[in-house]
Amino acid sequence: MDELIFFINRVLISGTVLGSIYALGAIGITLIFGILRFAHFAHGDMMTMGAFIAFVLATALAAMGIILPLPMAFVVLPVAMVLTAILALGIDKGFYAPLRARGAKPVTLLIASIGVTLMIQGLIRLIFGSGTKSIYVAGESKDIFRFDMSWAGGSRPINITEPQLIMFVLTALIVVALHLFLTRSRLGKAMRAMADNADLAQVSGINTALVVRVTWVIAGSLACVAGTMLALDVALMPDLAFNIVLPIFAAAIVGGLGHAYGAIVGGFLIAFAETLAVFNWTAVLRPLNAVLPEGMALPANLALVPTEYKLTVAFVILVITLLVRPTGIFKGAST
Amino acid sequence: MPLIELKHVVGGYGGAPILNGVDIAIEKSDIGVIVGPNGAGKSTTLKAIFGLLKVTGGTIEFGGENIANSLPDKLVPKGLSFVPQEKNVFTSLSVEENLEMGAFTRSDDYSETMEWVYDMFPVLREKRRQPAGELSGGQRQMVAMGRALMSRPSLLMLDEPSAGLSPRYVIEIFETIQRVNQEGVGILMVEQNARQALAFASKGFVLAQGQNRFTGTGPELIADPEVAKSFLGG
Amino acid sequence: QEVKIGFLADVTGPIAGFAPGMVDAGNLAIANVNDQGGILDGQTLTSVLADSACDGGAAGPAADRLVNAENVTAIFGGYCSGATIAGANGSAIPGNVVMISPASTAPAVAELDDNDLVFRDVVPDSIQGVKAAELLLAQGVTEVGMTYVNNDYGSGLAGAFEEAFVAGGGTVLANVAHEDGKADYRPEIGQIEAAGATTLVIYGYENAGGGAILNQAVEAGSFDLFMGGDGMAGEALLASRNAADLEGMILTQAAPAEGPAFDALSALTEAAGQDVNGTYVTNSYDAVFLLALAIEKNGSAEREGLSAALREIANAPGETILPGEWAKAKELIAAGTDINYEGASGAIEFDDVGDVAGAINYFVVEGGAVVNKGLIE
Amino acid sequence: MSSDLVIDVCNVSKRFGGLLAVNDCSLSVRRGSITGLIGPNGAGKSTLFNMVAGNIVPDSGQVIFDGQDVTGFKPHELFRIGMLRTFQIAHEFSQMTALENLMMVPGDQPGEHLVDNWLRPGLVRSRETEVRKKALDVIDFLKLGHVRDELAGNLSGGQKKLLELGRTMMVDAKVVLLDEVAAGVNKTLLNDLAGNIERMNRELGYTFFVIEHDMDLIGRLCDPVIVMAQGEKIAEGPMAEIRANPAIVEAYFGTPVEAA
Amino acid sequence: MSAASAPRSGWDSPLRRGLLLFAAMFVIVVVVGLVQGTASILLILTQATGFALIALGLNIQWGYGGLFNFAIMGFLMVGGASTVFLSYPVNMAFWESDGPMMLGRALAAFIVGVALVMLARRVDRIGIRGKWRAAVVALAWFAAYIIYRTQIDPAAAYIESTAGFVGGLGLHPVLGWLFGGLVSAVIAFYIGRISLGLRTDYLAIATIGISEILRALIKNMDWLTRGTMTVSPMPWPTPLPQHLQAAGMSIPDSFMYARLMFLGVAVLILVIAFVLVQRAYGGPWGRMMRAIRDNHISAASMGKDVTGRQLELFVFGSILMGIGGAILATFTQIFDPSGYQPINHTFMIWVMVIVGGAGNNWGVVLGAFLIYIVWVISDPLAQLIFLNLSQLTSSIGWGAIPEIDSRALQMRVFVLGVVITIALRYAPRGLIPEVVKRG
Ligand SMILES: Nc1ncnc2c1ncn2[C@@H]1O[C@H](COP(=O)(O)OP(=O)(O)OP(=O)(O)O)[C@@H](O)[C@H]1O
Ligand SMILES: Nc1ncnc2c1ncn2[C@@H]1O[C@H](COP(=O)(O)OP(=O)(O)OP(=O)(O)O)[C@@H](O)[C@H]1O
Ligand SMILES: [Mg+2]
Ligand SMILES: [Mg+2]
Repeated sequence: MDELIFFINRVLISGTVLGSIYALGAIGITLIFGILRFAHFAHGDMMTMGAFIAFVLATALAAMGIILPLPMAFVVLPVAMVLTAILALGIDKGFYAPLRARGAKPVTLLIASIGVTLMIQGLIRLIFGSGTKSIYVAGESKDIFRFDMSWAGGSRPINITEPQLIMFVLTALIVVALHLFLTRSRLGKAMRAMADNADLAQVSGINTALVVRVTWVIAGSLACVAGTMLALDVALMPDLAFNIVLPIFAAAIVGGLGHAYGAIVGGFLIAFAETLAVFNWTAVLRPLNAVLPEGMALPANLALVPTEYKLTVAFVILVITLLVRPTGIFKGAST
Repeated sequence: MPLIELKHVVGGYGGAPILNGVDIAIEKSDIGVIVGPNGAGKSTTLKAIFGLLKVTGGTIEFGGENIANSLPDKLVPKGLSFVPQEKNVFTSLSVEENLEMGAFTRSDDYSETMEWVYDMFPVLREKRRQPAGELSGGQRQMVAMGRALMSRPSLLMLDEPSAGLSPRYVIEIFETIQRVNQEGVGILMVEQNARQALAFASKGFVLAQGQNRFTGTGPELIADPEVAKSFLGG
Repeated sequence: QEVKIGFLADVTGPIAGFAPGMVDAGNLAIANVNDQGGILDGQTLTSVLADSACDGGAAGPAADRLVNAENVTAIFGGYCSGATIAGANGSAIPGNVVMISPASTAPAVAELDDNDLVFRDVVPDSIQGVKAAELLLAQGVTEVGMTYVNNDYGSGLAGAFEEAFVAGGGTVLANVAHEDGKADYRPEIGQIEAAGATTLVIYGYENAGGGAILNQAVEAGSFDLFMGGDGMAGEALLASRNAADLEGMILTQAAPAEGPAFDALSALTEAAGQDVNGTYVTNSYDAVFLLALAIEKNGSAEREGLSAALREIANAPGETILPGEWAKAKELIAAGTDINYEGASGAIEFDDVGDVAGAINYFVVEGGAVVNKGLIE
Repeated sequence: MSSDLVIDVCNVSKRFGGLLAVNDCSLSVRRGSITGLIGPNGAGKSTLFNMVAGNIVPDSGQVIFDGQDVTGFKPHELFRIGMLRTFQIAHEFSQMTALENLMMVPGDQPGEHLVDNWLRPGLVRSRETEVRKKALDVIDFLKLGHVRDELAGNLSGGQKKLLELGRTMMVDAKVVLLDEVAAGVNKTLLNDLAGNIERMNRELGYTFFVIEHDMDLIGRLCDPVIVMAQGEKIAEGPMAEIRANPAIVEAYFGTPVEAA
Repeated sequence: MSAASAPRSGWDSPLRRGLLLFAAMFVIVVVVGLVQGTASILLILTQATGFALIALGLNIQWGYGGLFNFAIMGFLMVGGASTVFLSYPVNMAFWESDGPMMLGRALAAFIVGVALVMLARRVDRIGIRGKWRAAVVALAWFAAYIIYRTQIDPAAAYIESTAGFVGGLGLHPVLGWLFGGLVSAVIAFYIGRISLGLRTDYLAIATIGISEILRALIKNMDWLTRGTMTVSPMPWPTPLPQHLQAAGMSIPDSFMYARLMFLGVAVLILVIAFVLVQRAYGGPWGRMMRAIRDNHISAASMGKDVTGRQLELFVFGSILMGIGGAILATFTQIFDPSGYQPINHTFMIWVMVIVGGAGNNWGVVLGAFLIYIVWVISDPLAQLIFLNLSQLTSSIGWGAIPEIDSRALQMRVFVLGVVITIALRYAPRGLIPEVVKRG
């Protein structure tokens, strides 16, 4: 039983947490790619920016003496999302829109987004310094729920933290909401239409500028959610999401660029693959030691890949996916 | 007063002008056809009307108002619609969603219009749930036209609607265009299948090097030996 | 008139998280010098900062600016070993400039062909790891899981620890490298858990991967004892964590971290609003103070002779000088008395290759505070 | 008499997802002929061309070119043994000028090898002059002189088609596959083109394999004409014979066409 | 006809624009030289030359071929590691130990593994096809991986504990550079074989992934590269300042002449590469490459071997990257795998190429020098600006900016970002854009 609990703690829960973060980030990347046709490299830093905005708001609320049962950063999330979305719109207007207007190639936009990455990182470090912070303000602490499993014969509990629970629920809600928006609402359909054929969308009288704005609003606010959740789960630092932007891209591509659902599937796929690749199978197979003959005991570490190479797992999957099914799991948008 | 009137339109893509004074006038009951050699500026004329390139001279009046250099999302609600020559359907959207996109600028209930379009193209009703990318060339052309009609335009512009279609579809498409026209929609189209198109055109315009060469009814132009020789292939 | 000390600091890049604290500590030493009468005959000591970005390629131009453009007398830095070595080879050694690194723990630094110009006042990894292993064994812990940050600091410490621990009869059940800056370390922790370890040794940085691992290990709830190196020690350890979760955690750090020298610096940092327990803060202060003393001793802002002067003021015998005691030191030097600087990071006696030996202290988290338990015997 | 057949397609099939685009289709093209290929939209004509020209590998069946089994050959390998094609949707090099679009076609240019550019510049230059002269001739013939230095991406739809055709004139190919060159080309110019195709066929011995919806053009140029529908060949013969077949007329022409 | 063929003048004339920009850059170099001293500017120029070579490599791949190579960092590391292997002094401790033999066994295991995979791929000959064949191949890969690891793991552990690492061969550094190019070429060949079939943006992400994999390998193969322990000092091809000093030269002069000599060698290599690249690009080879970049389907039908040619480009460009990486590592005298970051070693190169003008070799060289110099002087510049800003804030009573030094340096990153976005905004096709060949 302990082996099962271990598996749940180490694979199911860990994988879901990481998958939710990847998925939320990848949705934004995939939408921007589908509609604006470029790989938005600054997305990771948009996530970080969102987390810092939530941090500032939470600190401000806490300073006013407001105490709530939920983490403050989560409570202020709606406002933080709005602010991040506004900043995302500003970034587009300031840096990407002029390039698009001049018919720049996608790679030029990609490089511009690297410029934006550097600017955001510089500014965040400038304002907040480069150290790690806790997003739990005013003496809040992370609640850890330990589900006792002794009734099932387990000696260890199943562990889950409050932000993780919030994150699962939030991710599920967002996925459903996004699905409904894209398939039911007129604007959502217009987004898909524009992703399909921007010129024709314009000719049809679709307000393409509006669609672009909506895209940034969605991408920006989801980035804020992802960043804040990540900060709640781990810690708040200036390179919070920059370090995971590559796996997020991998998730978006594995899912099929331009596909919102693909991004979600890709996110979970990459997350679980990473988790499983470095998972030590001895932990669940240890009962076998009882049946195995003497001298053939399982080695202490039966992981497929040493942890130093964990990051590469996402990329190996990516490369294999690209070779076997180049358009991703869902058929990706074509350029 | 004509439905649309181009007076000496000059325009281009940023360099030297491609259009050097084009005059076109269409009534609501008209089917206007523009013909001319390759590179004459026919497609450019349609794009100029639809605000897709910069008009630097002349006027484009639609319903008495100068619409030169307005963008499509302003023009569509005014009653203009455009079917480009290629890539004219949203391939990943279903037929019905394609039609909805045509009605994007409308805020009223458009289900009646959709019925009207389905009545005009019954095949589309059968395939309403299918992605448009899976349709044959002719069916796609119908989707494209249906999408353009969803905004209930008073003027429908088509760029080479028959190009690449097999003879049977060419006939069908031309019949459809006439039918749409009878429903009270003015038509302005560019065609290289000139003889067939001019045969039912109430207005014909021959363009060369960005200028009008000949203007008349369709049958008049076909009958003109000079037009026939230089532009209709003898 | 000014005497310049170059700060070759990895302010951007992978260790941007704690480099600023080190720069500040260095600047505090400079402020102390200037507040107490300045250097040489009333000149001001100033710092010139250059960013080496924790990268040999970036350290080259940065060090060169200090050596050739700013004409500094000596260099404090670099922090990352790669930056230190590149700066030393490219500019400092050929330019005859003394460098003291407060943080480069890689063995390669000792191997530099440096004309006795490159020093460090940080205890090499080997000693701390060995002492930590002995401490655990003495407490009856014989099985541990371990994770280290995958750089020269972490792998050096972990290697020394493992060797000593195994030699003393212990078992390292799992030894897992981690990269800084990742979002999630649960797989790494899982590997260690799976090996059956209930004691977790973390050789990383509190404000980077090491801290995140500690948090997630606490969440996992399967360890009953934690141990960390100097990278984990510091006020911040408890600032953002629930002390009850860490009850009993052991931290090792180069001695003294107590005693008069440490207290002297504590008072100074407190007054300046800095954290004496920050990563390499004591080493940084000491390094700059040492350079100032050496310049004073050398009697001019020249580079020539500085390394010999440095050995004289740092190594015994001599009258003891503590952090901040500039005026006193100045007087003694003027009087021709030999002095011996005792740093907050240790006694600081440079050996042949310019390294310091050091004793190791340990600390335990007890009742919500970090309690100093003194030297590891 | 296989040596008489320059293209021999045996039982090829191609499936796209659920759709059988080409279904066990066999047909052949005689050396020196201008063979027409007609059929309703979506009949699988372009797909068949793609398989012959190596752009798509057939799921099953074989393509024989000039007596050699070329199934699975890459397009550039087929080009080298004398097969040339045009695309239904013009595939110009949009960021290169019209002239460059033509100059890049000939395959035997020493300058296309890295080392020759470095070591034998003289040879490269002299060949380059020849290629350029030829390209200018073709441009003049197609009446594209005024857009010679324009980026091909900025040409009008018809001009791109002409450029597509022009590329086939840059080299001496055994077989030229034309996929709807006439669509969008002005009829007057088309007459000249047709004349030229006839001339190349007669005087230079080119074989043409032509997909076309313009019945006047097919009627003027092609013999025999092959009819495809739903991925299969359903008829072959001279145009007059095809026109007399009521089933084809119903399916393809819709209404009887007036005599050309 | 459009403006494209209208006569060009002033800012629009590529030639005049290029000359102006190069003149401006010359002025910047002189000013930096005056402010920071000759020795410093020589050092900056030498490193910039290395980067220019790398940027030229990327220009071949992206500017000519439209290939999104984001594995530049990987090739720089490969170049650096290769030159370590060839030119670092011989490590006798390794050669006298069992290490070579154990490595030999690992090599044998590797070959066995390769053979196993090759055999597995042929099982269709004995009637195992489709999914089953794929399964057998996957199994063979797995077995090969296990076999190799059973040999390499102990060998690595042994070497690391006895000799540290394998050391070098002690050959001349220039040979090391060429070897860096060669190894890069081989690796590029295989990367290209695997991934060049991918569509553009996919290729970008795949190559980012591959470079991360390369980095993880080089950083963790301590037995070969010393991993995080770094290798130094790397020998120079020309005398070091110390050598000149030993011969009696003054310290400032020794810096200047030593760097001048190194710069000379580096510039020579850059010039050779530039001439070769420029000549090829101007000829039919370049035209063919542009055609492939533009529309590869059409190019294939016009007889161009698209995959072969793209592989050629990829390898050619990667050679320059490998050599450039080797030169940089040699110049800084240290090979430090931890120092390689995608931002500094991949994206910065892209910035150089895009800002300079993809497809234009002059533009790319200009971009490399410009961006590198901006990057270097952004350090003191940011501090200067901040110091003044801080004085301003304290003079108006807001107090000085806290942690000013280190915060100012964060602005370096910001400054680079600003330069990129501004340059792109006002010259989206680069400072000296690709010239369309007319006439
Ligand atoms: N790449 C593809 N993927 C999926 N379906 C395809 C693809 N290419 C063609 N098809 C389908 O295969 C069928 C045959 O297409 P093909 O282009 O060969 O027709 P065609 O005879 O050339 O028609 P047209 O005269 O309209 O050009 C069509 O139904 C088309 O939608
Ligand atoms: N985007 C563009 N930029 C610059 N010039 C263009 C552009 N599009 C078209 N042109 C030029 O404008 C001229 C007219 O083009 P247009 O597309 O209007 O011709 P057309 O009459 O529709 O011809 P066709 O029958 O061949 O389609 C051509 O010479 C073409 O080269
Ligand atoms: Mg046109
Ligand atoms: Mg076709």
